[in-house]
Amino acid sequence: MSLYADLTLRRGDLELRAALAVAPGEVVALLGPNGAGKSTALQLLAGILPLDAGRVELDGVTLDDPAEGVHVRSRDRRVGMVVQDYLLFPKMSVLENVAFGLRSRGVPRDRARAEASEWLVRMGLDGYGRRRPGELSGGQAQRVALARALIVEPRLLLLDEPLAALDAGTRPAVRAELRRHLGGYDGCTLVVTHDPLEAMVLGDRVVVLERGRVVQHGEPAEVARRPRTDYVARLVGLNLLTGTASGRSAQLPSGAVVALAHDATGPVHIAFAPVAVTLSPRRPEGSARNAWPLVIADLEAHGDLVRVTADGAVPVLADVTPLAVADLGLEPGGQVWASVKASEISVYPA
Amino acid sequence: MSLYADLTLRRGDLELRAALAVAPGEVVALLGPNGAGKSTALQLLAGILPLDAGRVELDGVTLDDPAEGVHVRSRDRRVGMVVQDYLLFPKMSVLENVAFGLRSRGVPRDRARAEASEWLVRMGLDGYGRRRPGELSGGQAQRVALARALIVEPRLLLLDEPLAALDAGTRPAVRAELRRHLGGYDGCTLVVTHDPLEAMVLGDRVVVLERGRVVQHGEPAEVARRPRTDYVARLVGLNLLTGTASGRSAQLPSGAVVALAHDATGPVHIAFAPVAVTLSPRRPEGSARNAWPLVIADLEAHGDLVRVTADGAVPVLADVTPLAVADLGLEPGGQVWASVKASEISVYPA
Amino acid sequence: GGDDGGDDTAAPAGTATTEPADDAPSGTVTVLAAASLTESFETLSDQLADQYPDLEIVYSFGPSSGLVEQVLAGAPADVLATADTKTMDEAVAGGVVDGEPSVFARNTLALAVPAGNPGGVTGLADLANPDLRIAICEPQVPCGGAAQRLLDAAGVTAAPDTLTTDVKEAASLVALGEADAALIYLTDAAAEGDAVETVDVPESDSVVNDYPVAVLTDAPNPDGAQAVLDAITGEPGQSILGEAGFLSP
Amino acid sequence: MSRRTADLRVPAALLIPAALGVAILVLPMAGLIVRAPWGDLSSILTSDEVLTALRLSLVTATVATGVALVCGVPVAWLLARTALPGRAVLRGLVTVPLVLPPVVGGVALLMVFGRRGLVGGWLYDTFGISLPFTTEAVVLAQVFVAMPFLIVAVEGALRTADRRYEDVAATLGATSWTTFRRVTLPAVMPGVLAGAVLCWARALGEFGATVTFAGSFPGTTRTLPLEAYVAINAGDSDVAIVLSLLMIAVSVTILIGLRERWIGTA
Amino acid sequence: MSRRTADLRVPAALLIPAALGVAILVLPMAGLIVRAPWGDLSSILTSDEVLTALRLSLVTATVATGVALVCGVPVAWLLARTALPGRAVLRGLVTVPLVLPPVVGGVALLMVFGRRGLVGGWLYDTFGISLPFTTEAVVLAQVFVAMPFLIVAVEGALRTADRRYEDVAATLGATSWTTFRRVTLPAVMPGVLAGAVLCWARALGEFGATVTFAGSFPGTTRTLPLEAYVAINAGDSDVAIVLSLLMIAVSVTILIGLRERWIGTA
Ligand SMILES: Nc1ncnc2c1ncn2[C@@H]1O[C@H](COP(=O)(O)OP(=O)(O)OP(=O)(O)O)[C@@H](O)[C@H]1O
Ligand SMILES: Nc1ncnc2c1ncn2[C@@H]1O[C@H](COP(=O)(O)OP(=O)(O)OP(=O)(O)O)[C@@H](O)[C@H]1O
Ligand code: MOO
Ligand SMILES: [Mg+2]
Ligand SMILES: [Mg+2]
Repeated sequence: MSLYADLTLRRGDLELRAALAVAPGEVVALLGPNGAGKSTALQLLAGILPLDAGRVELDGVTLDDPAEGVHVRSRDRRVGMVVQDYLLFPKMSVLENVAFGLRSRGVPRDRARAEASEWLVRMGLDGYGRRRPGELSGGQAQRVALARALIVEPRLLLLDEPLAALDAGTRPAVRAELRRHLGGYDGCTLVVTHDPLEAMVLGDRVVVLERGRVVQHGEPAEVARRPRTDYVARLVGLNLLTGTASGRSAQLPSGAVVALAHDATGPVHIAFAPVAVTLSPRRPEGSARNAWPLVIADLEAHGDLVRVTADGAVPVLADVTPLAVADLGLEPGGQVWASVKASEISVYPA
Repeated sequence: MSLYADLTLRRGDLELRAALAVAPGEVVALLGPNGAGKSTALQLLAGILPLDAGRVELDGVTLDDPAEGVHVRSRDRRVGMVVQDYLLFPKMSVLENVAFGLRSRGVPRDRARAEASEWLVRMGLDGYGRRRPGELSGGQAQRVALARALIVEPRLLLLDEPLAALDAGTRPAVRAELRRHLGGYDGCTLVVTHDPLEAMVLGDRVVVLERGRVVQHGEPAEVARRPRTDYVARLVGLNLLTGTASGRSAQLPSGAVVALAHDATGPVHIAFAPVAVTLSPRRPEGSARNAWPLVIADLEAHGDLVRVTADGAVPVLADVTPLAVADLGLEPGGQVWASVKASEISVYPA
Repeated sequence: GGDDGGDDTAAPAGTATTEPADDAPSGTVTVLAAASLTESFETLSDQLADQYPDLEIVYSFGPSSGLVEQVLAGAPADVLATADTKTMDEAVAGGVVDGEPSVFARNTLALAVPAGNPGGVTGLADLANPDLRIAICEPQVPCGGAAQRLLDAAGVTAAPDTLTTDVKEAASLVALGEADAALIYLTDAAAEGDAVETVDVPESDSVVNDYPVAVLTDAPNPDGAQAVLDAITGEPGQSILGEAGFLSP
Repeated sequence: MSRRTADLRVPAALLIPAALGVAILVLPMAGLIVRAPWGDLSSILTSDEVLTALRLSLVTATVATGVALVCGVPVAWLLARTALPGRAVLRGLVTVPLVLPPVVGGVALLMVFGRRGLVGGWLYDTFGISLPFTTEAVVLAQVFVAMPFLIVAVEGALRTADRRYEDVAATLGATSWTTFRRVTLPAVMPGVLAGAVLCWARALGEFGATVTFAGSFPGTTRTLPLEAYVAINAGDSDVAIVLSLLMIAVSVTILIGLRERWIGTA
Repeated sequence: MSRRTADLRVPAALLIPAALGVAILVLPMAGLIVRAPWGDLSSILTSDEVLTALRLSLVTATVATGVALVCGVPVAWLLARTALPGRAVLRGLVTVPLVLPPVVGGVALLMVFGRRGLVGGWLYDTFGISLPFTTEAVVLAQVFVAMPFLIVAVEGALRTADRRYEDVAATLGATSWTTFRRVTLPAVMPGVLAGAVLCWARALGEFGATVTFAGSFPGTTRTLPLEAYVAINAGDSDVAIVLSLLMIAVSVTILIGLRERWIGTA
């Protein structure tokens, strides 16, 4: 493990207590709702904020250890940071921006500029050196910010919502480009985002932070398939229930019982996709062993389907066709039965 | 038609020239990229900015007509406005915020407050009257802002990105609620957004603004199915080509020819979904009559599929399974043939 | 009574606060006086307090020429006492003086040095020494005019470092030790006490300033003004001024 | 504020001139403290003249601040919110007293409000009112000198306040007066308070314009700064020092009270 | 700025007091203009005394502004960027001269830098240097009075500047001095310029501290405001008016030059 960090900090209403580890060449996506402490964690790693307690170690070198009185200053850490709005120095040219890190480390002006020029070429920005940051597009600015961070050969690259400032149109292209650049980088990378797609696309691994704690981590697909919190479930568009399993069924706190396809014991998460839910006007008589009476709370267009929000002992989201809405006469306040085949349900320990 | 507006304004680098019409009870979604002039259009309708030329008419009353020297002031128009961050007056209580419009129109304090209380009840905010705006959640703040705008019985409701300030988690719920409230409102409503889903969910009709001009308008599904500009196509996730049709084929500016399922003549748009594209290592021999050799520019995870960006005479986006990626050995820079069945292609006049 | 000026904006400083008795003057009398009269006049009002219990004397001291400017601009004062006749003549010419001004005192200059005479000043000739810090009054104010005449009489071209707008400024510079020497009135040198010593200047008797005093045309309290003027020109004024080092007129 | 900066080391290239700057500004006050006659302090502070001057200073500075609030806030609003032609010139003009020598200001006041002045002459001839050398003149001089501080602070606050709240109020039918009173003013209140405090402190310290326009009469126009000046010239440096310290104490207390609500951030 | 407000009607409740406020501030200047001896203008303006005073004023104000820039910008940085204990007190102290009567400031300067002062005594005994009555004393008095204007403007600019640029510079290995010089300073340059202009204008108008601490001698210490004061006391009101107008002209030109870059917005 090349970055190992155990971060403890109390700031305002935030109580951060999170451990992070990133291997060389690995990209970890840090996902979480507003105010979870993502940016704070990055500021701690960059040395901009001091830790209350814990430890930060990069490539075997201790950067922070309040107990031992160790605090390596930002400028002596080998970290690079790129933030949402890139923060290119507005009064410097693009070339000067990229050369800034080398100049700050005492590299002579000409050599720093030559090296910065090379980086601009590498980033596909040949000829942009003389522009001011204000004259760049979002994607170009991002590449300049990356070049500025990477030129000092950081061992740890910190990206704080690097795409949030871009509009929906240019975002996919810039995201693809960022992924390409990160692919060629052999240091540790942490990308903060609250966009699940971004986390999936950019991250080799995902860490989910909520209210200062790591609530879930793992491979992107794994996290998407087996959400452990309502926040993650909402993000990936799954129904998530929590209950206590025993054999082929699980009991929810509301008392409702969910039939399972496989044996399970103890506290479990139960997840299923909205498309796996079938709605019917009466108790279904088919093979679906899970059927619950519910009240429709809301209907909303969702791509080609209609997403139905229904409340009851087992609140569910269901995606059905507009035809089904008309056939069943679904409307808010109406009664409906929802059924899910046990085989469509994924169960995993809570 | 209850709102009729022909807006002409030059402001900074924006040249706005757009006509809008909204029927009573109708919700029109104004969609467009950053800087298209959406907020400007709303400010013109609200009377906050004066028109350079054109006309605004609401329920048969002329609100603006620079040629005739007519300009009804904001406060004398019957418009309500709700913006992205709601702008609830921070030093007033929720009740005072809602009562503000009535008080401004000279309604006695007690009656204004009583009516405001009723509105709070109607909005499901009974008991929240004494709170300060800072103590509300996003959804609650939105409802207060709506109540504040609706209490003065506006004939025209202007919503400027009413959901943009909410995080991904709470957004769907607040959106659903907004739709419900708009359903019961019989004035004209304009909702600005640059989120396509929002436009589809909230709008009875969609108007797309780009660089100050209306580039497309129609029913949400129609706009989604038949995009007329790259911006709209990207938004709804379709491939969009423009060419000149003659009989069952169309020629693109690049010289490439696209086979069509039906006869067409003259300038046309050609749209097809990324899932309709099949990739193969060699020229396909099947029934697909459209096959083009391309170079892969990018691969990106896209839900359960992988989105392939390929360049050539006919640049396309294709969605394929991860299995296909492995089988075909797709990688950036590699050569590939893309094919689309003519029946999957939708053609409509440009 | 400190008048708040709110009830009679034309003459706030001179408003009578009690009904005048048949003979004794009462109310407030505002006196504009040359800075060099500060100590003497304050002693005078202390002594008059017994004689006229209902009379309050309020002073505004400053450079004579500045005081005349104030009167011309409408300052609501009763009595004007300047440090030379030239400045008083301007007031007369401006038509603000009631009757003929009368000279009530005369003053001579002294060469003042800080205690211990750190500059080693021995006579007027030292005022030409550019290495010494020297303060002299502005030529337009009475003490400056007097200083100029004295220097001319002695044939000395002074090298002053600062020209003060009134004599008290020069005196306090010497008292603070910031000036090595200054030409100020003998009375001011005496008033500074131990902080200031004087160096004998034989020529000093040749230059004498006459101090005129007059009641003002617009005096809000003419009776009080006349009483104060009488006290200045007669007793106890003359003995107080004499003690302070002024010469009789 | 609550942000903690990890890297607290200050570069010498900044620290040395900063120390020099602080020394120039703070040493003179230290000098006064060292030289102060601590033994006689209370007797000087409770002497009649000082108490009279203190009372006069407090009253006039407070009235002047009131006038400045009533007149200055609307001026700031005019500068920040309307599209007056010649607004830049007006801004320049109303802030001239910030940089004008107060003595010159006093002369200018005499020219206009003096008994022979443009406005004062008319007042005198018509109503027999003469402003100079009255307590009202002290207030006027203080308003002239101190109101620009308030205007600058309030205009700054108005410029940083979010105008969209005012647009919303307009769509809700509010007149511009209602909008000002119920929306704008509450939003810029911190700036108004900061400006009022500065204005008050500046009025309290006003000397040059007062002495020229209002003269120096005990009880009527001789405020604390004038009393201090008299004491200096009378060679009463003890009294002068005590009075100076009194004014510094009041000013520092007030400026520190302003804390982060300072003009700069307003 | 380029925003056009549709509703330009100004409520009378604001307009009337605003007009009164503008009148109080602007009329005195108008009075000077009306009373000015336009016929003798050029002869007065080109007289030796006036030219000497003008030259001295321009030189000292410019040097004082230079000193204030070198010392004041670091002080502002210290106040805005470091977590100094007692920062609020320091801010209060360094801004006291804004509200302190300048005459009192002059006395305080004498107490410290005078020949018998705390620092001045040592300077005199050791090096034979005596500050009062020299042109250097004029500069020192001007720095004392005018530097706080610069500090306030620059601190305001620093507080509104985005500190994250500095964080980025730190992660790139820049020392705090490099960060200050290459990132912070260019970002707050408009604020620094605005502050310098204000400081210059205030130094140009400085009177009280100068006359008390530096005295008044033609060519050495008698700046334009002192010349004006002498003219007032000598009853030379024509000269006084011309000098006042000269100072107002310079100040207004400069303040209008500041335009929208005014302290309030910095
Ligand atoms: N300077 C500060 N002082 C006190 N509290 C702060 C400060 N900065 C942030 N916080 C608190 O820390 C919490 C976490 O902030 P942080 O910026 O790390 O969140 P985040 O996860 O990056 O959120 P977002 O997605 O909105 O960027 C917030 O709730 C905020 O209240
Ligand atoms: N006050 C102004 N002065 C000059 N130009 C302006 C002003 N406000 C906006 N503009 C210009 O008008 C254009 C349209 O702005 P507008 O706010 O209407 O866009 P929008 O469609 O609402 O964009 P967004 O999605 O970012 O909110 C922008 O490109 C901007 O440059
Ligand atoms: O009028 Mo004076 O007493 O010479 O300064
Ligand atoms: Mg963040
Ligand atoms: Mg907008």
